[in-house]
Amino acid sequence: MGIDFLILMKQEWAIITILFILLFIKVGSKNWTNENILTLVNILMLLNVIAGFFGNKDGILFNEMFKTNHLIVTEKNILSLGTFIIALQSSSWLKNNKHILEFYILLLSTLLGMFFMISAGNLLMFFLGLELSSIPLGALANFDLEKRKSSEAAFKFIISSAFSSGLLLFGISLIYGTTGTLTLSALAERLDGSPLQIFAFILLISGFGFKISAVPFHLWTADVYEGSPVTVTSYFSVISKSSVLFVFLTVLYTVFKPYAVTWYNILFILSVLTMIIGNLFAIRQNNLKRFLAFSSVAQVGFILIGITGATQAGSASVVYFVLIYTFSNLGAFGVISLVSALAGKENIQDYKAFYKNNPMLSWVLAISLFSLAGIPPTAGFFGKFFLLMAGAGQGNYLLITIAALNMVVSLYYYLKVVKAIFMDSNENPIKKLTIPVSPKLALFICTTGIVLTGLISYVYKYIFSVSIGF
Amino acid sequence: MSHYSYIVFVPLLPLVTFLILGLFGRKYFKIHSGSVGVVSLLISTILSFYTAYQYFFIDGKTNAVFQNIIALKYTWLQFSPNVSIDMGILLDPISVMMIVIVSFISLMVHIFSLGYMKGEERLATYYAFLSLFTFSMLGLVLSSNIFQIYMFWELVGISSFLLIGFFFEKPSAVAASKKAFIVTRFADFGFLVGILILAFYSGTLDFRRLIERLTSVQSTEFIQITSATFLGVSMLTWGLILVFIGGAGKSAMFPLHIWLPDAMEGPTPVSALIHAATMVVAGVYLVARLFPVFSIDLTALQIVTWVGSFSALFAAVIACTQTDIKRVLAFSTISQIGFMMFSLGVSKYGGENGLGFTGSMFHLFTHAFFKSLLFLGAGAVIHFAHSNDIKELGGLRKLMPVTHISFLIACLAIAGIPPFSGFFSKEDILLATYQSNKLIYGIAVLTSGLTAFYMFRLYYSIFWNKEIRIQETPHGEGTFSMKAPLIILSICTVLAGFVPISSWVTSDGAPLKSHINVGFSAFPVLMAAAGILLATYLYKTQNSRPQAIASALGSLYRAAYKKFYIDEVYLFITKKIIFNGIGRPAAWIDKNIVDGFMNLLATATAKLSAMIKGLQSGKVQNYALYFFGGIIGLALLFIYVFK
Amino acid sequence: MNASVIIFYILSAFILGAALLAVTARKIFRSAIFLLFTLIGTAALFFWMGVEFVAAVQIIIYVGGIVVLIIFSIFLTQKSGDEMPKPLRKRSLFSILALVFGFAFAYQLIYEHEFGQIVHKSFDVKVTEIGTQMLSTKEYGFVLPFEVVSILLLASMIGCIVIAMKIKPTEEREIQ
Amino acid sequence: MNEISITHILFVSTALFFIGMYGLFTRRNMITMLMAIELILNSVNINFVAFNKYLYPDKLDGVFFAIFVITIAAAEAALAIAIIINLYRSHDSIDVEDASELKY
Repeated sequence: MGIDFLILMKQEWAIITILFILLFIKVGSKNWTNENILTLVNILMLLNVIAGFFGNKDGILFNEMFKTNHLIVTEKNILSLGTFIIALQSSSWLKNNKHILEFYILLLSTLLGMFFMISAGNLLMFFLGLELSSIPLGALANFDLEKRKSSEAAFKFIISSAFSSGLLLFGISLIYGTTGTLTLSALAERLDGSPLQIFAFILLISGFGFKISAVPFHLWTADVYEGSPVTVTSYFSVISKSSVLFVFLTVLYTVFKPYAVTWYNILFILSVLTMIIGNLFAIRQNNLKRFLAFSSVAQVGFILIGITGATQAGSASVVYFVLIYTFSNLGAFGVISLVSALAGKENIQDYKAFYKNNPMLSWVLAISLFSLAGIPPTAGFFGKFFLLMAGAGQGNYLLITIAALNMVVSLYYYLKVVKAIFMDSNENPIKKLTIPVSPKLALFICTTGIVLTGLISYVYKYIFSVSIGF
Repeated sequence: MSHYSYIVFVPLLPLVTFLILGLFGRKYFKIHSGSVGVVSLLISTILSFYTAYQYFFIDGKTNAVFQNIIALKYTWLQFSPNVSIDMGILLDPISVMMIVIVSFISLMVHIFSLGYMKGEERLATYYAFLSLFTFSMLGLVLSSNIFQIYMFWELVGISSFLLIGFFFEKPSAVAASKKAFIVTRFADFGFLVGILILAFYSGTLDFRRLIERLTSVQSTEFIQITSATFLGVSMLTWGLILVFIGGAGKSAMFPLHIWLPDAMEGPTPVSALIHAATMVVAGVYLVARLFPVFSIDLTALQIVTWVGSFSALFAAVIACTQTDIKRVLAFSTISQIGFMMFSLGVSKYGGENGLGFTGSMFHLFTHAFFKSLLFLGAGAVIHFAHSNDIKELGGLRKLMPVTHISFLIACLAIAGIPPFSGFFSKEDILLATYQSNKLIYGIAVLTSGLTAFYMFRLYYSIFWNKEIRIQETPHGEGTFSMKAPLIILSICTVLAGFVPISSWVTSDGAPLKSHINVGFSAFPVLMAAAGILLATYLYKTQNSRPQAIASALGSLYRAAYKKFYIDEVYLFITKKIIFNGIGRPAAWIDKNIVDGFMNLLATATAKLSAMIKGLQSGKVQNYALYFFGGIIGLALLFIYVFK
Repeated sequence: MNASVIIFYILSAFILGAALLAVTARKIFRSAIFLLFTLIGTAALFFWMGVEFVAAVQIIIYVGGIVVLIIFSIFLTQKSGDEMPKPLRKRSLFSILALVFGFAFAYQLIYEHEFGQIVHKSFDVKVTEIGTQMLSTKEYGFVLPFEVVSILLLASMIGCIVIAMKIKPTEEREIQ
Repeated sequence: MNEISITHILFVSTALFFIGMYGLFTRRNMITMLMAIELILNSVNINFVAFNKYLYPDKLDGVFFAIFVITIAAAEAALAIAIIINLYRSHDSIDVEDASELKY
């Protein structure tokens, strides 16, 4: 305890501090304008991101309820960075919102939940972290209070999430019943492969599958993404999803090692289904948010391939891809959120000839989409290649072939959007948008990230050096 | 070999040009962006020539065998302890030959474009894209690592996408660029999976080590990859076939060739660059790069042979029916690439048996010159007459003398008439084919006859035949910058055949004696001559020719009549049999079946996605049911089935 | 068969019966009351198992909190006395099939699983002990989950306030 | 004190779990769906407590888990009800079939 207690949990402390500052502002003076609050939050988030890079240490606290190491810290840093970008992006939407403080309090408490979930060394902590990261999200999904779609999305999310946590809990209770422990490290030694345990394990996977929207547990995704405010959608699709992916990875690699064959096959099925269904639905979408929702479903299919690799390279490629995915998806969502907030348009048709008046935004969107499609020299290309390479390590070329074919299909629909932006004609294209400073900064960070993450080899090297595998 | 490190500037200069023109071109180099591009590429070209000089004449050889030289190596991404992705430069005879070709042809295209694209508003963008393309292509040929080659491979795809779609106001150009991109990407997936297979079994991505491990029969890697099978075919064969699919996509081999004719929508100099000398031979280059591995796997080699020879014949037949200049040239490109492919396919590794390899590379070399000459000539014609339909063209020989002569030279070269360059390279190919497979040899000779026929059909239709009226244009035949490349390339086309490629570029690095066998070469040359004669007969003039003959021969009316009769027979044979009987159906198949299949894939995907839309019914309780169903399904599967 | 066993079966029957009625009753108010019965029954079951504290928590939070909340919300959104719409036939059919199968499957797995020997150890859960452990940082201490849950409650409270708070009439007019 | 096999208690909890699921799948009123979820969570609690008491009485893991689940159920229900009330304002109905505009 003592100083360790502060250092090991520094990221959690940072978030809690920000939460309390915001609470005090809420309870205290009324003199804060929205702009001041936005600036303050952005500065605090930036400090949080920067602080995340210093003084990292491995360790265990609270009788294995909380554990941390360099990989976990890196993962948390990725999440912090993503949240920071989202905070920057949300300004044009939140500028005139009365509940701006509440928005950030909810956002940060979900982030805190994710941190605890990633650090959990115990199924109870994992479950609480998961709930903390999903229940307030329901409120966030409903943040466009007067919109019909927003409340429908929130309802769908909260009900599905409750349902999935019910199943997850049932799974956890059965695991507890068959092994007698909730501590992850002890659990690994007591798994015996009885049918009931496999059933419990599958229930557990369905809980993960729900959060990362793997088919067939993904059906809520598109509806919720479409209905929620764009900022929240990007949070859903990037931060919330990545955090669960990180935990999924760790849990499979460390705790469920004895079940390696079982989960390899499960992931194989899930990833094939996820890629195919995600792509098929993405093709027919007109709403860009919905389009990105399905495309992000398809991306998860690729990530699952990386997870099947089950080596150090596998976990490194997943974390690396998530980092790249964060930049690319947030870049795309950033543009969409600006256009949605300033011009009120979200359909692909509205983006025809977007290039004419908004060349910079068009390029950012195009680069982001290229990166999502995995076209070099954007970072997405490296990310996808590494995922496939990690997956190929298992020698399952059927999976790789399906994945590569799906990449071609996905290319088709990403290009469709790019074509609309640059090449289609439109009589009244979207007017020239004046972009406030902070979203501009966010887009700049994303674009730089997309270009540089692939080219600077240090990033991958570092992630590889802290990764785990077996 | 640090004294080769300057070579990094060969690809780097175009990249810098791209960045400069891309970022500042529109503001600062509005008019001069062309000169910027030309100058930087000129330096690059000089460096490549210097490299070639140094490599071939000074220190490339050890014990009379050309060595692979790693000029530069930088470990870039360490994927896992064993596998790393390097950025490196590999010098060996083929890569040195390729940088010379690529930079030189690109330079010619840059210069030609100065005139051709004059007045274009987005000139800076155009030159930026050209530079990007040149950079990617140079990077591709210099790659020392299979991942690196894949990366540049994709970059080539993107930059060609940008170039083909340059006139994005034209819907057809947009559609063509998208088609090119998606079809080649479709092929690239094969390449990607192939890379993963080869890399997984050989445990490396580095070309030298990969070839080393997969060709030594005793190595564990080799035993593993040949003993592992999928659907009864060894993983080595699978890997190579998949890599070949990637190559076939870029090189427009049947049935992945459908993008190439459409891709003629781009500016004509771009066609010259992309479709003559650089991007389309990337596939050939890839197979050549991995040739030592290919040569020990006969199944893969057979596939290369048959795909190559079929494409060669098929495209030649279609070319006879086309009326768009650029489309004829496009199909002729497919046909010639087919030659290079099957020549690789019939070759073996090392010594005299490697003649096919050498022939293929030689043909690649000569083809680059005469095909870019043809394309640039076609560009000049289109620029001058504002039409690319041969039915609307004719009699341009007096109006465009430079273009006329250069086009003629190129046609003679592609037809394989000595002493033009095409003759020598085709000679090697035919000889190699004759030694290994008589059937392929037959196809090859037939194809070369057809080639001569359709090329001269094109030539006569443009420059002879009927006289058309052209409004006197102020720029005349073209600016000096347009004529100069034509002249230079014509000279190259004449001389390229005498370059002793066979003593430089061979499968194993050891020089090969080339020998012209007059007896052997007589038949193909005659075949080509027959094709030319037939074309002369049919297309040189519109109607006047038979009459002129009749009057010249005076009383020999019967002879004239007979001539007429033979003419009819010829016409019957060509029009009815070749055109309607073979060419049209082939073109139809090409358009409706092969193309249709690709379209079908697209519509089927769309249909399928419409069919399953019910899954996403919007009703949250249904979602929960599916969720539950998924769990039960997985549980049943893993508790009872896979247990 | 002793009294304890009989009590268990009676309790089980009561819980399941009330639960079935809670999910099938056509009047929403009745449904809520049956839910209340189920929850009380569960509390009684906890009591029977000797974990009084959980039973008490169950009664306080569920019965005193959640059910009251649910009944309030019913008043807010429903005219009392109306029958609820019937479930869609197709969906209930599929649900019943899936769930009966799922239940048989799951229970069969549970039934066949060999749980360890039942440990006849006194299982005395004192409130003081729970209190100590809940706030202990030592071994078997649950202070961290406790804090996390408190943040969760805070966050969901804020969320509820933001969402459910009625928009002022002036603003509402602007929106319409 | 008893001869009840643990599987009997698990029968109750599993049955309760699936009854809850039935309610969730078929009820059209959102509030009743929420009730069904409470049933599901309840059944899990029975599991935890029973396992703890009969199989692993050394530690209080299961009991604590049950307590936390109850807390979470409260938070979840509160938020869900807030969302339902908000939805009621815009839709004038809490029939789940009416909230299916987002689809395909």
